Amino acid sequence: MSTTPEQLYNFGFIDEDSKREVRRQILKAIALPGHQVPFASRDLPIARGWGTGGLQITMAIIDAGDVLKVIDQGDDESVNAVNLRRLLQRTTGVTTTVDTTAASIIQTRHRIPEEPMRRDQILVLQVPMVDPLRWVEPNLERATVMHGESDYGRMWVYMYESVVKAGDLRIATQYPVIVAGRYMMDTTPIPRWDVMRLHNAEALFLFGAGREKRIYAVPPYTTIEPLQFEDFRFKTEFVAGQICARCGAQDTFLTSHFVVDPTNPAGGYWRTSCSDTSFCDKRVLVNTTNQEAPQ
Amino acid sequence: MIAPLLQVNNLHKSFVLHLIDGRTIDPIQNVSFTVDSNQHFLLWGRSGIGKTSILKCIYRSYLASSGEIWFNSDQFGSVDMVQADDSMVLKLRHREIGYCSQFLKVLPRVAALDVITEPLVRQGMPESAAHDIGREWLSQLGIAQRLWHASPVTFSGGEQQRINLGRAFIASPRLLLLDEPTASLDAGSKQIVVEMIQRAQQRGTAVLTVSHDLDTLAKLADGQLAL
Amino acid sequence: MTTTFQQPSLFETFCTATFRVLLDCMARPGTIGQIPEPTMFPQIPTIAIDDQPMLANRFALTSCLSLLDQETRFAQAANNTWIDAQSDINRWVQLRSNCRLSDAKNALFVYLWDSASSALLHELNQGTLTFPEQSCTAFIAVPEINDTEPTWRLRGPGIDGHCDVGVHGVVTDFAQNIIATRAHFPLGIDIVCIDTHGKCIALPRTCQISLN
Amino acid sequence: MTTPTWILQASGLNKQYGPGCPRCHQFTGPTHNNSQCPVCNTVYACVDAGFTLHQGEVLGIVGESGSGKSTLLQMVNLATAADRGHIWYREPRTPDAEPVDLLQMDAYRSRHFRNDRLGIVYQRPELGLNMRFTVGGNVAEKLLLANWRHVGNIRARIRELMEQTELPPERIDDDPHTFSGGMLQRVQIAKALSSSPSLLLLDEVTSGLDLSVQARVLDLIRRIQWEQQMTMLLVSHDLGVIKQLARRTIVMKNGHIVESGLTDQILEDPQHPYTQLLVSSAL
Amino acid sequence: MYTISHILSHSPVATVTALAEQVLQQYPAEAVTMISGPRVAMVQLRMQESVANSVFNAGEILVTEARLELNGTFGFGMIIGNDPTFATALAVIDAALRLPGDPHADLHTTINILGDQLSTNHQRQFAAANSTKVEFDVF
Amino acid sequence: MGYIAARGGTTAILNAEQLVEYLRLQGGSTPLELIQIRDQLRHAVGRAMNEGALYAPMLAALAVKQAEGDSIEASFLLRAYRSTLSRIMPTLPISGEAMRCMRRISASFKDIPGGQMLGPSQDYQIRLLNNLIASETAESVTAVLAAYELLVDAGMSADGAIGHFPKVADYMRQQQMIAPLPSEPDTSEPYDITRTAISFPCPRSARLQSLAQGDTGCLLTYAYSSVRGYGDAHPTLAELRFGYLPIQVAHPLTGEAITIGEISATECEIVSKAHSVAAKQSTPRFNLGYGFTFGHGEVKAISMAILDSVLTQAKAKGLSGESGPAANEEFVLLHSDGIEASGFTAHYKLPHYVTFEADLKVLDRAREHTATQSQTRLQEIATRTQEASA
Repeated sequence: MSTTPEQLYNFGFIDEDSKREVRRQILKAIALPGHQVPFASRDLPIARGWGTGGLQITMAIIDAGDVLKVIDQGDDESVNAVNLRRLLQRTTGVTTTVDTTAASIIQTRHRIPEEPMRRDQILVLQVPMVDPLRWVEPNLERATVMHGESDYGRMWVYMYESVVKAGDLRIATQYPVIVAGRYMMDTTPIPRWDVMRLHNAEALFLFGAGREKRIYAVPPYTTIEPLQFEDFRFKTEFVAGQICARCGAQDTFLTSHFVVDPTNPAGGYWRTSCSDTSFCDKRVLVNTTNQEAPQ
Repeated sequence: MIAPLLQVNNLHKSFVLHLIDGRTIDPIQNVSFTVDSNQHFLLWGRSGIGKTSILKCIYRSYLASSGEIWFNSDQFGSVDMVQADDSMVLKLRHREIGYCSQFLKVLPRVAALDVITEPLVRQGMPESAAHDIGREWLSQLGIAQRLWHASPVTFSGGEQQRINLGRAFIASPRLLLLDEPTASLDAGSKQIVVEMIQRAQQRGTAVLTVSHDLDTLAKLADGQLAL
Repeated sequence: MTTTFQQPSLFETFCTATFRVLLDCMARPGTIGQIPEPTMFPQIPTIAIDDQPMLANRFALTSCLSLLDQETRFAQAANNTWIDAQSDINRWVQLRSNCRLSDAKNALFVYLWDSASSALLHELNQGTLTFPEQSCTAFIAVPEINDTEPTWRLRGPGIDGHCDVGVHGVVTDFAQNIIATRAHFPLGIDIVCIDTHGKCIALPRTCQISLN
Repeated sequence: MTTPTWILQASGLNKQYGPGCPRCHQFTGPTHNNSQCPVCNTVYACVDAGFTLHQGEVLGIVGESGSGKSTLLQMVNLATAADRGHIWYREPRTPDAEPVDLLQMDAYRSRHFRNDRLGIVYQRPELGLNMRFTVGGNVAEKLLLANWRHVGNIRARIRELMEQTELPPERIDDDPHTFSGGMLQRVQIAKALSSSPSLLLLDEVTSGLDLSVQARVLDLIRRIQWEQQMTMLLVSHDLGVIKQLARRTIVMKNGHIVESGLTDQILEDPQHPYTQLLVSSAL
Repeated sequence: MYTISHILSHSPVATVTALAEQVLQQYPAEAVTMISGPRVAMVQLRMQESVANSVFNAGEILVTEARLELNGTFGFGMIIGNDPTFATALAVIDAALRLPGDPHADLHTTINILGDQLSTNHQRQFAAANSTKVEFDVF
Repeated sequence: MGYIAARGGTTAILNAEQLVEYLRLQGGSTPLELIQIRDQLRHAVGRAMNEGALYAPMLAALAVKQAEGDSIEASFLLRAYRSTLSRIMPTLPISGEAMRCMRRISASFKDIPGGQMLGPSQDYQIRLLNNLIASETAESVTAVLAAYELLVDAGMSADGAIGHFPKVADYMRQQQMIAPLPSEPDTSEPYDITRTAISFPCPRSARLQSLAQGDTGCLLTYAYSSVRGYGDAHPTLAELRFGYLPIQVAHPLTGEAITIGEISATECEIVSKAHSVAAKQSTPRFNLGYGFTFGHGEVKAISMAILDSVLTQAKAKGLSGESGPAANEEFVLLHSDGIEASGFTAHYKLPHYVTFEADLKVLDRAREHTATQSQTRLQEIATRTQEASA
């Protein structure tokens, strides 16, 4: 490559005024739990839809002393997680970690880490689509008014129809919830497994949607009620008896994958394992140590 | 001294026909009369002289142009039907003043029994009780039983008129306005009308009738005014 | 891996550190935070009230400053009176933040020099039902905040059950003036109180206050 | 016993579209036969309208299209914001409580008032119904908004409402497009009634229907009025409909109320030239 | 017909730099203080559209800006593109032409010559375009 | 080996980056110089600038080179770069009338004041691949440059004109064909979508800014849909001009206007025969739409002007959405940004293992439901048949 030196960027990439704007909107988002606060959303060197909202929040709050963890689908080594971590590290120099318990800021896509988050931690979630009402009202102008008036009847009809047509609530991810009894909020594409872990949690959750230009928040100790009926309750993906093939966990969110039989390329079988890989690794390590210990 | 049930003073009614260059016609000029409780009062004269208009002014289907129409209400005391507001008029129509035109104005698709009992039900009587009374009236009015559950729209003119009258009498208003009650009726039916007027008087209803059928009605009247 | 960023300036460092304190306090009403020392402004501005000089609470004024830029409208009040936009103190803030000076009704940020000025809170913009976030944030300087002699009990999102906090040396109506700013949620004013030592509590509009 | 039992009292309602100018009054209003000012293009949809509505009463609003009758209805429906005026409302369930001015409520409260206390039926079903939802879902909406949270109970209530409005309850999960025009009006009525509102607003509900279907829908409305003593505000250009349902009637023209009174008086002794024209043109 | 800034910003960077150096030769190095820049930044283009004469933001333009003081007089230079030398030279000339007593009046001679050249260039450029004009005979 | 977690993600993406560089240079051809791209790929550079909303020809040339000619990728690079620069100030407002035109045509009148000037236009070229361009040499380049002198001689006029023309729209306004300008100029601060998230309803300044940085293809599609049948546009080109626009800012000390150079730009006005907006006014008039773009982008400028006019009409009639998607302002503005649209579309390349797993669980449940239902139905039928036979 050429010998021209690389350009020096501002700490945290975006300029100070942009940070200030994001900060102001974060404070408003916290004061209005679950309400989508518009923000200008700068263009970043990462494509729209790849985490620019979460990134801008992280860039606006990060301090040189922070310890950062970035995950995608629960995985620290997924290519997107690697890429976002690389950008943040190059423009801030902060320490990074894969250990949930060691991080002060965790930026994530589609998962909340399995280990419970503490009050000194902030979880930044990347959000692709912000408004749960888009399923029943794609027009933003009208949807904004509906939120303002707490006019959620149509969304409830959607849930009712889901029961009528599918025999149950058939929303997989982005499950709609009511935050602190007022605003209806889209949980990012986290699985239903993670939804109730937002409820009365110790940590602060910040949600950023770069392309949709919205920020919202769930403060600690805030009620989260999933949309459900007395006779059709909200259910997680939990299936009794499924365990992680690596660490043996029975109480984590598992993803399934197909294992090809090495002796018979046409054969093979399905198995499940933890989607939170660093947590799984930790447990595998403990299991190994325990097995080795008696010898 | 007891105030009369109805006192009409210097009643005047004119119509402004805006669609015909604002031409004015004055069918009623300076009419005054009094009707007491239990009285049968007859207004008579040749047709086109404004007899019906007087009834309509009293019932407030027409707005009187000037004059007074004092009605001595049970509930509200003396009320001038010229000045009363719409809701007062509706309340009086509901309980105290009845009106029966010479044409049946009933809703289609409603059975004769329901037509005749509607005023009772409206006053709060349970439907079954009202129907008991209704059946009695229908047979007294000479309506064949097979017709009770059919809509009167299909009935003969005489049958319709009898139901119409029955409907007006059944609620026993304090004042009943009858517009040509015997017109187009056969002798038998006329007799039924006469009996109904008499029975109404016995129940305490004053009847104000407009008619040119003096043969049938003059002998019943205990007060009259010729126009 | 190469790092390619410039070290932040003193002011930028202050802004980020202050924001993290405000973030924590706003997310957990009743938590007492500590605003860092604003060393980049050695001169503390003063104003004259009835010919008596009044010293700004440097923690409160600068933490408000840390959120201002050319997109924000700002106003300040002392002794229950709005300070003229042309005054030196407003110029001082504007030069250091690039903010636009505004009347109370349109301000997005206000700095209140004393608790007596809390009587002006009702004049501030509470946002609209469709855009409740377009409401004012108020920074109020108070004499002392502690958790040893509680005066208020707080409830609401961010609080596990309830939380007690002491705000001292304020005018009698202070709590009532604040309570009145949250009668029509989601409309309302978000408030940060900072004492002379930089101790700070935040009272977002979701936070319900009752007197102990 | 003689207390006036009004539940709604509207006064001074105004709605204009446009800035207005000093010359507007020279050109607009019924005497000028014009709602729009030719100078500034301002449309006066409703000018100083007012009326009183009593418990259990049906009030008709008649006028040609563009006369402002639908605007007036939409102001009562709190869907169109009045520029000026008051709509005092007295809750019939708590007649001793102070009346409230509906126009002073914030959007949040007015949305919930609309859901809870008002029911509306439109001429075009797609205005009142969401054609993407099932018939049952449409009827369920107001219940859900009023925090009904038991699918079984909700469906039982929907079926009850469908029976009440003479709809086959077994078609609860069908799509609205499979319903005829008259049936869709019944679905709208079922939806409007689901919250047991204190006031039912009817906007040209039979205008798009065949005569025989019209008659049956009118019968249903009359039955509901009769059985539930439902208070109704009925907008129609059709004097026949007004005559069948309304005891009192308001006549509107060019945004103004030109005449109001007992329906039979309006029909038999119309005072205003426009009302006379209207009555004389009725079939 | 062109303003000075118009002529200079449209002239070759070498010529403008030479002019600035001609000024700087008359001062010791410490007479120039950079206030800010030269830095690459953006200006937002405000277009006035022709439907309602309203103004909208049409996009950013990359510029280089320099602010300095020459013998205590403020000078401002801004040029479209990434060209720190050009921006600095413009700032020097801006200050020089505003110095008390007008010590650099001689610059005007060169600037006028540059203006004439610019005018010729523009005329030639237009002439080429004008050769594509469609002629209509009016009957 | 069915291993689950992604491992070695870092190495993989670094190697992927290297492979991109290899593919670009694998043929061993001479690397392109930026100045070549800037001059010889004029339209690619212009498109990167206007969709990237940053006028910077050399940077745009770099972006085109780095993106290997992918126009969305190139404008994306400029957009991202924009976030690292501070904005000093706005320019002074400038109207297209100040343009030094190289091209200026009108489709509404033959003989517009100032005349029709085709300029550097490809419109009338016979679209045959030109082998001569494939084999350009130093001599052929010299010949082209020499031929330019002939053009200069042919077009030189004595009056010293440099290409300033009156606007055709002004001419139409004099003839009262289109609405007069408002008596008071609009002095309100224009909306800036880069500083405030756009929310609806939005002012026209937000619309124009949004369209000016919109994806050319997208604007073209929307505009085409509204003239082809899903709209009521019926446009006629009032004027299209391309040329150079001098840019001025206010001097920070004195406030006087300082020229900082010129940019190339395209400007367009469209008249629409749909004068229904004006129907309530005393005189029926045509409706006008405005388009502007950095560089030489005629299709985009025309599309933008058509959409501006369509959206103005739709708003005035309150018919948003009723005459095709292109009349729905929110729809058009929220979906016409190429960088946002491509980013989101490309994000489907990211892993969705978690969401897909959640979807699977719901699918399982739905299948169970259907199976149970059909079983119940079968049982019902069986029972009924039994009853019937019994």
